[in-house]
Amino acid sequence: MYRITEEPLSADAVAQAVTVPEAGGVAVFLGVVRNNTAGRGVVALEYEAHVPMAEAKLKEIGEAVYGRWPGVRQVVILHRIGRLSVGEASVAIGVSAAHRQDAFEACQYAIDTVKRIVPIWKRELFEDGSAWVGLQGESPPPGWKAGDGR
Amino acid sequence: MYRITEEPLSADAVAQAVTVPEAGGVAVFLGVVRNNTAGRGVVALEYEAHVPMAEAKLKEIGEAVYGRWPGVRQVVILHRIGRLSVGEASVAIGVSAAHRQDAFEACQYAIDTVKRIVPIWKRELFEDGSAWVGLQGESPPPGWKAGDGR
Amino acid sequence: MRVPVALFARYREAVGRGRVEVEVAAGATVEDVWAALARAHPVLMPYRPHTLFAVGTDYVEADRPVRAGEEVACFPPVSGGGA
Amino acid sequence: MRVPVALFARYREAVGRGRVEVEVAAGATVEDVWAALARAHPVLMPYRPHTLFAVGTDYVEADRPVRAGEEVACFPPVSGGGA
Repeated sequence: MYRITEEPLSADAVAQAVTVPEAGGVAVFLGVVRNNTAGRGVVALEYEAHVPMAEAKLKEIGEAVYGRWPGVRQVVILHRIGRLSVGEASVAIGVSAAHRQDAFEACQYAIDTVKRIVPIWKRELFEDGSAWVGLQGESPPPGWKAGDGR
Repeated sequence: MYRITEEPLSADAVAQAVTVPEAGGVAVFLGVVRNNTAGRGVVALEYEAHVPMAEAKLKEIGEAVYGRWPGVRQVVILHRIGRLSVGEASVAIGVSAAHRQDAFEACQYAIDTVKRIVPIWKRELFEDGSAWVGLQGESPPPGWKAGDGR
Repeated sequence: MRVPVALFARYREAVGRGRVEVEVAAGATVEDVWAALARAHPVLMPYRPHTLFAVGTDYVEADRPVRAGEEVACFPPVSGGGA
Repeated sequence: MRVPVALFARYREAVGRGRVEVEVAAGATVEDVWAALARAHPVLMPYRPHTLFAVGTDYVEADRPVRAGEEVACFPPVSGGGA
């Protein structure tokens, strides 16, 4: 199950989805909206996705997990979009395996890879403004004017 | 929260218990009753604990986590005892941290240490019998009679 | 040929909508599509160094030719996933 | 002195109950308590090599003296935690 959704995520939903009779260990990761970024108070986050591409990438990640950890039984990766309050989960990953080491490793690989390749963007809403998160500045660099560049 | 309980465990219960506004990552581990051990069909498990000592050891593990991973915000370790069916969780661990790496590492340390030091024992109930799990044989060694030994 | 372009995050906001079309010559590459996009919406120009491109559900390099009927997506580095 | 002994898992089953008492001399160690226990319940004897001991909520070594009023727990290697 690999899905971009506007619905709230829960640990139970992913844990239950990956629990199968031959799996003895279930690792779950939840990415949760924090109340601050580098000390600046965060009120909420807004997530936006290239939905069809994001779901395709989630599926790729899941298939890579099955390939790298043959002991893994089930993988579920869900990512929420829209506006999320502090304490709500933006991403929920569940991995079950016969043995726990595989479940932990695969779950960690999955979240690391989600952050690296899945086309989702977040904007932080502060008490006094907002900013997209990422490598680029919040807006065109100071001094830049339309017509500059090539 | 460090508890030995006869009640069913859930991923949500531990995830919610460790979710705090300053934590961005929550790692959960569930140990689940498998339908087989080395290929022999398991019907259920029975867990027994030295309850006061087990709860003291769970607390020691939680305190060791806070000491080793200063980024960890909350730790919850619950272990169920009594009779559990296939697919039910015997142990549920939740760890929250500002950053996910700490949450994963600490959660893994916690379950590894639970298995090593907490006085809990399990017996596997098969379709055709039962056996305590552990280093010692299922019963006194073959040929042994009362009066042998010292 | 006319090529639909999908924009996300700050690119979408800068342009004011998430989908535009640009006109490029047959045989144009993704880079040519970007150039046409940036000419029509110069606010995007400074973003080029970190821009990612996709066609369909796959990332593509800027030198990939665009075929008729394909949509090109342009977006900033991703930032999903939480902590 | 009389020392209460708590038994768990296969030890409890082998003896038929989870709590017994043994009589040992003042100054006796945990090992002495085990010896008295095994004399009363020889079925336990072969388990000695892997036996763990605790007093209160802490593991103890076999050479630890037992004080009046303390309970000694004897049990096999632990096996909690699931997969």
